[in-house]
Amino acid sequence: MVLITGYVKMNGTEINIKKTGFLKEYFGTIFTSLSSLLTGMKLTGYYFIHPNKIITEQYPDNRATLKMAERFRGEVTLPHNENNEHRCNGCQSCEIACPNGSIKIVTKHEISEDGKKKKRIDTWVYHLEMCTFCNLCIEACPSKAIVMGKKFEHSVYDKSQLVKILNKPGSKVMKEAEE
Amino acid sequence: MEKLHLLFVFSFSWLASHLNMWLRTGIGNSFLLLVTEMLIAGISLLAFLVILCFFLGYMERKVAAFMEIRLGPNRVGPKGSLQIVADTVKLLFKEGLTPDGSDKFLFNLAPFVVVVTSMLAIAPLAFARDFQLWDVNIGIFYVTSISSMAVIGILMAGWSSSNKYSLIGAMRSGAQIVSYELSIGLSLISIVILSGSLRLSDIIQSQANGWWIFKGHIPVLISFIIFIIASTAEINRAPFDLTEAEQELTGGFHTEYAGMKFAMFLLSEYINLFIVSAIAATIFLGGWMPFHIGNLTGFNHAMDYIPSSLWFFGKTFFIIFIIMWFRWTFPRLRIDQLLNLEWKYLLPISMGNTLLVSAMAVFGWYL
Amino acid sequence: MTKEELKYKLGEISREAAFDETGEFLNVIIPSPELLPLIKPLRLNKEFYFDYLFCITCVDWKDYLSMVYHLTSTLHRHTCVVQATITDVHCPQIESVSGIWKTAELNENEIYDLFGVTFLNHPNLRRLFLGDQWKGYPLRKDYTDEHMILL
Amino acid sequence: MKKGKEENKIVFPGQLHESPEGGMLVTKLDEIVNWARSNSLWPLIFGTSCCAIEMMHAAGAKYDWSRFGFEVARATPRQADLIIVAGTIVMKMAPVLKRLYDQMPDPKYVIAMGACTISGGPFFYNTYSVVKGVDHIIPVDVYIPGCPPRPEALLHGMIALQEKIKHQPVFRKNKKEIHHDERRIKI
Amino acid sequence: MQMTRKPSDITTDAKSGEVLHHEGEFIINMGPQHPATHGVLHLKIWLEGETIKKIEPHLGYIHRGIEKMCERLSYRQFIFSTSRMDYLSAHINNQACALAVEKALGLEVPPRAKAIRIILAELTRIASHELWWACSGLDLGGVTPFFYAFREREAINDIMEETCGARLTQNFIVPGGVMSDLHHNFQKRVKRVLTQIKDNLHEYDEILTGNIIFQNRLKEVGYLSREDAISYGCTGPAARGSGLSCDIRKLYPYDGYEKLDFDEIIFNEGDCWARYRVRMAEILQSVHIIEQLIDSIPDGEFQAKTKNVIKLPKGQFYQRVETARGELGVFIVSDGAATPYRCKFRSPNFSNLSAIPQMAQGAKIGDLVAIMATVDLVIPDIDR
Repeated sequence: MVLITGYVKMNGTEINIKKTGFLKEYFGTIFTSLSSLLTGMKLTGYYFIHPNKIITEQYPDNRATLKMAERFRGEVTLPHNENNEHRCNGCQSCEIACPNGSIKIVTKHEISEDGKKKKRIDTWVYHLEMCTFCNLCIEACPSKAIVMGKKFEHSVYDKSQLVKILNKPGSKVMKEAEE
Repeated sequence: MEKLHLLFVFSFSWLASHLNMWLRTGIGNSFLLLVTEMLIAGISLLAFLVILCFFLGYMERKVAAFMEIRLGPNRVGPKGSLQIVADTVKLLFKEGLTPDGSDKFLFNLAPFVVVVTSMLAIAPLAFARDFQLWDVNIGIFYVTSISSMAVIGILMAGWSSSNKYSLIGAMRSGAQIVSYELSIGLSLISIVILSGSLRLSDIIQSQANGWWIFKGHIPVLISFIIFIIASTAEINRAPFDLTEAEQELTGGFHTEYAGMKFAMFLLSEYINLFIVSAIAATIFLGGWMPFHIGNLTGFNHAMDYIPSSLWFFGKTFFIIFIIMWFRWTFPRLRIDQLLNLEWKYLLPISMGNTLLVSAMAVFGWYL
Repeated sequence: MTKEELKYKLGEISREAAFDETGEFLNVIIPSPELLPLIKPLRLNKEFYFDYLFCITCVDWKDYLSMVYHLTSTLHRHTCVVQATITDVHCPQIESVSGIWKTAELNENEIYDLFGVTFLNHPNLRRLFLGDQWKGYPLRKDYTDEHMILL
Repeated sequence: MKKGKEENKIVFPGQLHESPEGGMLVTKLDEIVNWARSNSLWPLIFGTSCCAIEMMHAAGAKYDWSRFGFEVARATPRQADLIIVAGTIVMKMAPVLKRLYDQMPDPKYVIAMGACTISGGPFFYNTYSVVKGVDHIIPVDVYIPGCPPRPEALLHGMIALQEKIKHQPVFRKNKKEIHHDERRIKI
Repeated sequence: MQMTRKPSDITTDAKSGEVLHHEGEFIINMGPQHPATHGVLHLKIWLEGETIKKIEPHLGYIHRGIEKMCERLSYRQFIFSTSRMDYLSAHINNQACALAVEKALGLEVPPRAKAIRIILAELTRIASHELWWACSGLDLGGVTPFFYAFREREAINDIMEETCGARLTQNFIVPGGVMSDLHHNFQKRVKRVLTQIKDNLHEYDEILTGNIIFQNRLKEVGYLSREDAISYGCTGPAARGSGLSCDIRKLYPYDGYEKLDFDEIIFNEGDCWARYRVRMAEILQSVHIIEQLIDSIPDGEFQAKTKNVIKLPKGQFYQRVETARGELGVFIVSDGAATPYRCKFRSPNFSNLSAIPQMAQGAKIGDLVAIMATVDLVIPDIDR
C-alpha cells in the first residue's frame, strides 16, 4: 500500500499562505488570489485569440464526409443481394439472444420442390424503438444473416414508423445459407 | 478647417445641434420644443438600447463560444447574428404566465421596475463630445443612487413569486447589492476627489491631458480594479451571480418568470452591463477623450481624428469584454465568501485608498 | 484471521450458528433472533473488528427469507458473511443493525421496500424507492403483475 | 455552394406538409414567428440517465448545439421551450415529468430521446416500475431511437423538430389542412 | 430569518405529535429535477437561513428494477443491463458481471482479453473523471471547464466507438473475454489520447484547480471523517479522500491488476478538496496503468471457449471491482439454472449518498452543491 499524502504537483497550483503576521498574510492572500485568477483568464484568453483550436464539427453540413467507425452499431440490418435474397433461415437464435425482445421473427412453413416442409421467415420484425444495440443478436446468428448498419439518423415524428420489417417483400433465402 | 473636420468625423454633437436648430424653427413654444426633444431622445435611446442588447447578447455568446473552443451561433442569419433576434421574437410570442399563488401585482410589476431603474441610469452618460442627454451636476451621485434601486425590483420578483428558491435568490441579492454599493461609491469618490466635481462632463474634461488611470498612479488603478470587481457583483454577473445561481437555485429570483417578463430581466442585465462599463470608461478611461501621449503632437492629432463616439464605445466594449471574460472563466463564490470579499478585502482597501487619493489631491501628486 | 479461526471463534459466540465454507467467504447461518447477539461482538471485539458492512441484501427462498450481511474489517482485512434466516414469510421481522453501521439505514429501507422485511428499532423506516402507494414487494418471488412482467 | 446545401437538406420520414392557404400577411407573420421559434429552442435540463450524457456531449465543443441557438439550457421549466426527455421514466417520476410539462409556457415541444423514453427500451420486459414510453404521459413531437443516440442523432432530431415547427400554424385557422406524408424516407 | 423561537412557532404532526418543523426553518425540495442533483435525486432539506440543518434523501425516481429483470435474463444477457446502471463506468460494470460469472464457472480468461479489459476500463475511468471534473466545474458555476474536459472525453469516446462499436454503453465484454479483437488503430490512438491528456492537464490546473475561488469553495467543506466513511460504507475516491484505503484494484486484484505498478491515492483531510485531488491524481494513475500495458498487449485468443448456454453451479458468488466511483459488488445467488436466482448489485453511489446528510451538516446550499459535485453521484446506479 502506498500512501500518497502530498498532492502530485502539477504546475504549482496549491495556494498556501504561511502564517507570517497579519498584514503579510492579508496582502499575500490578495496577490496570490489575483495571480491565480489571472492564470485562469490567461488560458481562456489564449483560446479566445486562437480560433484554430476550435474543434467543432458542423453536423448537418458535414454529412457528406461523416463516416462512422466500421464497428459502429446503428441499426440491425438484413442485407439482401441483387437477387432479393438474404441469408436468414429463420432459426430464431437472435430472437432468443435479444435481451429485451426487440426482434420478432414470424416463420411459416414452405414446401420445397422435393416435397419437404421447410421453416422460412415470413416477417422479420425489428423494433428499433427498443433496440439497445448490444450486438448479442449478431453474435448469436449462425448464418451471419444480420449485420449492424451504420445509419444513425432515425428521428421520426411517429413512433409506429420505428417498427421495421427487415425482409423485403418477395425475398428468398440464399442457397448456401439454407440450413 | 472645421468643415473638413466634419467630413472626416461624423459628430453626434453636430447632429444634436442641427436637430435642435431645425426643431426650433418649426416649433415656437419652448415647452413643446422640450417635449418633442425629449420624445425624440427617449425613442432613439430605446431603439439604441434594444439594438445594444441584441449586440451584447450576440457578443456574449460568441465570446463564450470562442473561449470554450467552439463556434457559437452561426446558423441563424449571417454568422448567427440574428440569433438574439430570434430569441426575442420567440419570447415575445411566448405565453407569459403568472403562477397561481403569486402576488400578481408585484409579480408583474417587478420586471418593469428592474428595467426602468437600469434605463434611468443611462441619462447622464456622455456618448460623444457634447452629446449628453442630461448633464446633471450630481451625475455620479445620481448614477450610484439609481443603480442601487435595482435591488427593489429583484426583491419584489423574489418575494412575489411564492417560490422558495426565488426568495433565497432575492435575499441573497439584497445582501449582495447593498454591501457592494459601498465599495463602488468609495472607488468613484476617489475620482471625484481628484477631479473636484460630481458632474460627468467635468470629470471627462479633467482627463483632457491624460486619463485618470494613467494620471492617478497606483491608487486610481486600485480603485479601478475595485470598481470592476464590485460592479460585476452589483449587476449580478458571474462569478457573483448568486441571485440566479442556476446550479443552486435553478434560476434564483426569476425562476418563475416566463416569456417577455423574463426577457425584461435579460434586457436589464445587459443594460446594466453597458452602464457600469460606460461609467468605468467615463470615470477612469476618459470617456470620449482620445488617447494622448505627452508631447507627441503628431500622434495626438492622429488620435483626435478618431470620432469621439468611437472612443467612448471602444473603451466601454473593452470593459464589457473584460466582465464577460470574468464570467466565462471563474466559478461562482459562496454567499459568505462573497460578503467576506466585500467586508474584509474590498471595503478596507477602498477606504485606505480613499485616504491615499485625498492625500494625492491635497498635495497635488498627480500629473 | 483465517476462515478456520473465524469459524472456531464464531462457534463460541453463537451456539446455533451453522457454517457454509463452499464459497469464497465464510458463511455463518443463524436464525433471525440470534442476529444482534452475534453481530454486536463481531463489530465491537478487537479481534474481529468487522467495522465495514459492504453489502446488505435479502434473498427470497420462497419458504423463508434470508438476510445476507457481508462484513469486512478495515483493520484485519478478513471477511465473513452472516446469513440470518427469517422463517415468517408473511410478516418478516428482524432487528435493525443501523445503530451499528450507519450505512444500514438506507439499505434496510431499500430491503423493506423491495422485500417487505420490517426492521425493528429502525430510526426512519419508509418505502424508499416505490412510495407508499405501491402494493406488494417486487423482489419477492411470488410478486405478480401481469401488466408489467411479460416474459 | 448553394447546390451542396440543397443536397444536404434532410428530408424526414413523416414530414408535415401543409397546403398554401391563408392571407399573405398572416402567412408571413406565421413564417416569422415560426422562424424565431424554431431557431430558439431552449431546452429544459432534464436528463435522467445515460442519454443525458450524450445530451451533454451534444452541448460540448465537438457537436456544439449552440450553433442552432439551443445552448441556453434552462434549469426552470418556466423559461424552457423544449423538454428533451433523456433517460428512463419510471412510475414515480411520471407525475413529476407531467408537472414539469404543465409548468412550461406554450408553445412547448417534447423530444423523446433514446429507447427508454420511446418504449421502455431495455426495461420493456420484466420490470415493474418503468413507464413503457413517455408518450403515455406527455405528447411527444420527435422520437430519436438509440441507446443512447449519438449526439449527431440528437441534432438530427432537433433539426427534425425545427422542420416541424416551421410548418405549424400560428395565426392561420385551418389547421386540418396539415396531413402526414407517410414514409418519405429519403436520405 | 427569525431568531427567537416561541412554542407556537413549532408545527407538529396532528397524529403523532412529532415536531415537523420550526417556524424559523424552511424546507426546500432539491430535485427530482434540479441541475445540481445530476439526475433525479430528491433531497428534502431543512434550512435555517441558508444553513442546512437536516437532509433526507428520497430515492426511486429512476428505480427501474434491474435486479428483478436480471432474474429473467441469461448470464450472457444480464451483462448489458448493468451498463445502464453506472453509465459512466459502463465498461467496468460489465467487467464486474463477467468476472462474477467467470469466478463461478472457474473460467480462465486469456491474457490478451485481460489486458484489453484493463486498458478499456482505465480509459473509462479517465473519461468518467473527465466528466466529473467538467460537471464539478459546472456545478460551482464555471462553465468553461466543461468544454475543455469534454474535448478529451470525445477523444476517448472515439476510441470506444472504433473498438467496441458504441460510445457510451459499450457492452464489449462477454463471459470469458471480450466480444471482438482490438481495432488495428487502437494502440496508435490510445497513445495519442494519453499524450493529449497529459499535455492538457495543466489547463485543468490553471482554470480550476489553481483558482482561488474554486479552492475556497472546496476547502474545509463537507468533512467526512475516516470512521464515518467506514460506518457509512463509503468507497472510491469519496472514501479515499477521508484516508480510507479501499481501492479494490489493490486490495482484491482482478484481471491482472496485481502485476501492474500504480499507486492508491489517499488523502487524509476528508473534505471536498481532498476528494477533488484524489480524482485528479487518479487520472494520472490511470494514464500510468495504460502506458504500462499498451505496448505489451499479449498475443493470443481474445475470448475463452464457453458453452452456448451458461449455467452457474449452485451457490453464492460475490465479485467486486473498482469502478470510477468505488466498489461495485455483484452478488449472484444461483440455483443451477441458466438465469440467476437472485442478483444484487452493491452500488458504490448508494452508500456514498448515505453519507451526504452527514457531510452537509451545517453547510450552506452552495456547499451542498460542492459536496454533491465531489462525491460524484450517478443516480441510476443508486436506484438501479
